[in-house]
Amino acid sequence: MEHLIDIVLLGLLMITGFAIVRMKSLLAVAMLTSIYSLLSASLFVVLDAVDVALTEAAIGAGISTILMLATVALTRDEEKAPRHTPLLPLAVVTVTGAALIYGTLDMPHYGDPAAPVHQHAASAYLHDTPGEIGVPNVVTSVLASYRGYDTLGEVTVIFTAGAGVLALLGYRTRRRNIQGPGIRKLVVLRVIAKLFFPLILLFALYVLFHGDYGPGGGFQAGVIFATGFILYALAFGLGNAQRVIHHPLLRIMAAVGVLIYAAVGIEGILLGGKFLEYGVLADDPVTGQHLGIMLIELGVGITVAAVMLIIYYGFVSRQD
Amino acid sequence: MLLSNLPALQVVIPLVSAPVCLLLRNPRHAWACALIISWLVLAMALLLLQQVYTLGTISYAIGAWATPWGIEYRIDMAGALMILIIATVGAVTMPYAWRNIQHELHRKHTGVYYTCYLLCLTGLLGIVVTGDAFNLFVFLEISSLSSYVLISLGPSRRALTAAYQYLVMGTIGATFILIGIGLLYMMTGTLNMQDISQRLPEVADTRTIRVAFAFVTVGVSIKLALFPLHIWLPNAYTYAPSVVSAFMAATATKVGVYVLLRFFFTLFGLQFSFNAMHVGEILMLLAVAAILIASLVAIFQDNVKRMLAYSSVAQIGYIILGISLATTAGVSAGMLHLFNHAMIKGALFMAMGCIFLRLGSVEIHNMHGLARQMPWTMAAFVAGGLSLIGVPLTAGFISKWYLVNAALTDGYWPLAVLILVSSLLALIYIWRVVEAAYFHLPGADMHKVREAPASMLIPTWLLIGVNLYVGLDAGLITNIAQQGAASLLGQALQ
Amino acid sequence: MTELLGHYNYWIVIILMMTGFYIVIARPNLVKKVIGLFIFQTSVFILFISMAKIEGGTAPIIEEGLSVYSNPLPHVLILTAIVVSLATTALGLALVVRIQEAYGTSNEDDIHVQDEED
Amino acid sequence: MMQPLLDVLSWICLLGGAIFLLIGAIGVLRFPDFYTRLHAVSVCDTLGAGLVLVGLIFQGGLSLVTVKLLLIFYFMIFTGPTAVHALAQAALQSKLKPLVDDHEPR
Amino acid sequence: MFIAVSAVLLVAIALGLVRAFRGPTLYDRVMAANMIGTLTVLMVAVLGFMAERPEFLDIALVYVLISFVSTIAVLRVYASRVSMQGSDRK
Repeated sequence: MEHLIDIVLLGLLMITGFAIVRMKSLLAVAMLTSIYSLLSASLFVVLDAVDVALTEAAIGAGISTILMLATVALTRDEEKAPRHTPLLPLAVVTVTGAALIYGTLDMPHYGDPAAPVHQHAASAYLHDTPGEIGVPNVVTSVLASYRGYDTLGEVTVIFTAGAGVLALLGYRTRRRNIQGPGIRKLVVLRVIAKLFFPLILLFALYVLFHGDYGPGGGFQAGVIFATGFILYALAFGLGNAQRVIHHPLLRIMAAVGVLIYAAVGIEGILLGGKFLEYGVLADDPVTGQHLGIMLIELGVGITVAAVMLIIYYGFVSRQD
Repeated sequence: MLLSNLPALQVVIPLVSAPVCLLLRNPRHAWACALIISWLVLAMALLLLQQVYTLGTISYAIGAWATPWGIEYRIDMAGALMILIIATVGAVTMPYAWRNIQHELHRKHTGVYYTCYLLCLTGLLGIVVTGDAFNLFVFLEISSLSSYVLISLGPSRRALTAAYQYLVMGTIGATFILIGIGLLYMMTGTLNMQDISQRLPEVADTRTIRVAFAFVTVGVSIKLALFPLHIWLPNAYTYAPSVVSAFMAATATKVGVYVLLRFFFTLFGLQFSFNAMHVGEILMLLAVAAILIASLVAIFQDNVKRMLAYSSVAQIGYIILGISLATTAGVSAGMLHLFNHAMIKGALFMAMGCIFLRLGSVEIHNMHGLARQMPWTMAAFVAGGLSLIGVPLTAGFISKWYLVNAALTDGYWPLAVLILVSSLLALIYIWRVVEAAYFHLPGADMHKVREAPASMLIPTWLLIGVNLYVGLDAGLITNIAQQGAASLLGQALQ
Repeated sequence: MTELLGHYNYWIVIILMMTGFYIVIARPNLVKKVIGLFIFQTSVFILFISMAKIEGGTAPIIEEGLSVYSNPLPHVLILTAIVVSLATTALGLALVVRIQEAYGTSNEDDIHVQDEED
Repeated sequence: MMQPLLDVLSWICLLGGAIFLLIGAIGVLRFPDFYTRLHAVSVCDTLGAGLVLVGLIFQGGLSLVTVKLLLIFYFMIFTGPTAVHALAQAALQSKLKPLVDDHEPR
Repeated sequence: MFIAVSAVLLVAIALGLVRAFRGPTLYDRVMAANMIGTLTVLMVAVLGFMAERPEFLDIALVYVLISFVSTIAVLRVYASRVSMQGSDRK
């Protein structure tokens, strides 16, 4: 039965993709991109990829759309027509597409259990996780422990993006609260923001520490935490938000998150194990795994939240 | 305890130092921290080389998980050579960077520059050391992202468009690599390179693996600027700050070549990639095209940094030519040229940085009579140029000699002729610069130009010294290159 | 019928990939190129995740009653790749903002014209 | 005895919610002007969502699932109308005039 | 039973998409995006019940927050642009 939903969602995605190609107005394209990533997030839910759906929605529909719109707000809205007819790109695209379709002919069928993907490493992860790591959410155990080094690389990628945006856009602190003319009429938004702000932060912490048992983890929590502050900045103006979390603190938080992660790894070495070995952190290996996973999720959450806010401040503070 | 964990520390130390550099407010402290870390990385690289030299291939399981489940670091002689190149160039360009950054970068960028530089160093080291396909993609992204930022810090506004163009092409390349790795994982079920190479023969003739091979080759070719896909390189190296051009020219494309070697020989295996897919002939054709066309274009450039960028594309053509022969002699000649070219191009770009500092421009028509004012810098440029051409007693000659030797043993005598002819092309464009600097009457305000500061001259001459040393006694490096080639091909021949 | 259904998922994903790839190559507007990159990468993620699905399997969170789970490894890879795509998009858009301020336009053809002038 | 009654109640709520959402979606398409469409979305969506969530609560019974559903319901009740309010205010602020009489379609 | 509800939700999402394509002004598209966000929340919740996996409700909760904040963000970012351009046109 899920095939039907799966096929319909893919159809909708395809229509949205074609619409994005044809649309001239960049604001429309940005909104369609937000819908595109929301649809792909719900497709991930249908395909049982729970953590990925959470991350795709938080990052795709949330942060990326805001960044795209902040950029389009600075540039001309209308997209000029390309000067030369797009024959060469069409040729390149059809050749690449044909190569890929040619490649799918020998692929295992969609969803059949006999595919090599499910035989080798995956069954070991599913079988060993309860014993060795004792965390129900196998994705978190693979993300944080079996392939924990990938996640360290990932945190470094996020840190690089933060440092890059810091280098490119820097930051301008807004002393005065110069808002649009409609400042008086924001009362409704402010009341709701004041009501929801603590709830969102609390929910971010829940997602952070619930990552072992359900969908969640460092990244999703970091993005939700940053979304909470973005809501605060929207309702009460960027100046107040920068007073609540000012920029030097963000730089420190971004750096401290990566250092926490690396420190857990080096701690493994100092206690005589290998790099990123959590078993030696505590006397009992499984508790060591829990401790290790908890600490690195915290480090990841801090860095991601700080970098999201650095990027948001960088883009929005350039507007006026 | 330190020695046993050396492979991991080699990447983790610069990775940890990058956030520390961001925390240091004062740019001078950040520079000092980056300097210490670069020299520490060089020391560790030498230690690692010695370990690999004695113990053979080192395997280090991260997190103490067995190989197919956890991520494994696997360093053989080829990897150790690459770490040596990256660490040497990094350690040499760091003292050079202080004055150059002060001069070319905007005041507020000097603090963040060192963080991005250390991240690029981490990414490059991470690519070379890892034995896991997806981990290679992650560190490839780290080094690419930080190099986009480094390029965009250039003095002129065109650095931004150059960085943007490199970002778009680099991301397409990285996504192609991701598609290739995904298809490989779909057919073999693991991500560890050794595991994939063992599981590949059963599924080798399926169409999916051929498409995965094609996508990975195209993706990596974009990263190493192989001829038709090199469009991003000239702008990137011309408008980037000089120290970034020097560091990138000497390491970024070289790591791309290493990734190509790793995929061809370790992952897909010699039989599949060269006999079944005939990639050798395609690469040879592209290499010949790269050498000829890039050298010709370099001759007509007025901006010397752009000329050196096109000459880099030509030199990569030489390296790929060596690899396309798929024999131990050919691959070791390619790796030898990889090392020599890294040293030569690093020195040449640093010399241009000194000229840009004093003259404010790198155009040939502004450099008339420069030799009298900046004798040491121009002497370094000439020495580097000679090595680029392949004059005896320089490193360039050694690697060209082995390339010609490898081509002749395989019976490709036209390739040997091509290598000699293209050296003449290199002579022409180097001569244009030398002629302008030495044999033209100095321009109006040339007398005000002073010699470059010692902090920039010594690193340039250090690299030239390495060049000349390899030219005289090539024993050590050729030995390492041959062992590297043997370990790469050795894995393939098993 | 199962032949078509078996590969239907992958073919649609490939069409999505090519849509994103086309936008990056054909459109001269810099923001549109970054959006094209974002769509190209998102559709690669859908390829990875549809590879991990098992018929009748559920999300890889272990519970007593359930035995067949879909493969967790592509999910981990995609969590990393989503973060990489966000970092690339953020940097691309930051560059577009700086280019817009330096050149006054975000259209590639106009930028080439300005470059030829000086 | 309670179970079939709960099932019937939840199906009624679910179907009712679904129908309201469908009406809202059709309204969005057919109405001539932005503000009328906005009216259709806000009213039908909030009610439809409420009914669907109540239907799910009946299915969920007294458990953590119901708590989560109530939390979603609580969030939706507040954020739905606020978003629509902000939307209408932004539209008015950018001088998007509502269609007063219907002889000149927008 | 859940299949019928999710089918109706899919139809509603499709109609919302049509409005997102056709919508003349930006505000129509923002409204369509907001509507699709709400419908996705409900579909995720219904799918959670169809697959007997209550973990899906965490995702639904995050979707509510994300769609709300991104709608508000779009309006505030666009509003400052209108005021900026308003000053240019004068």
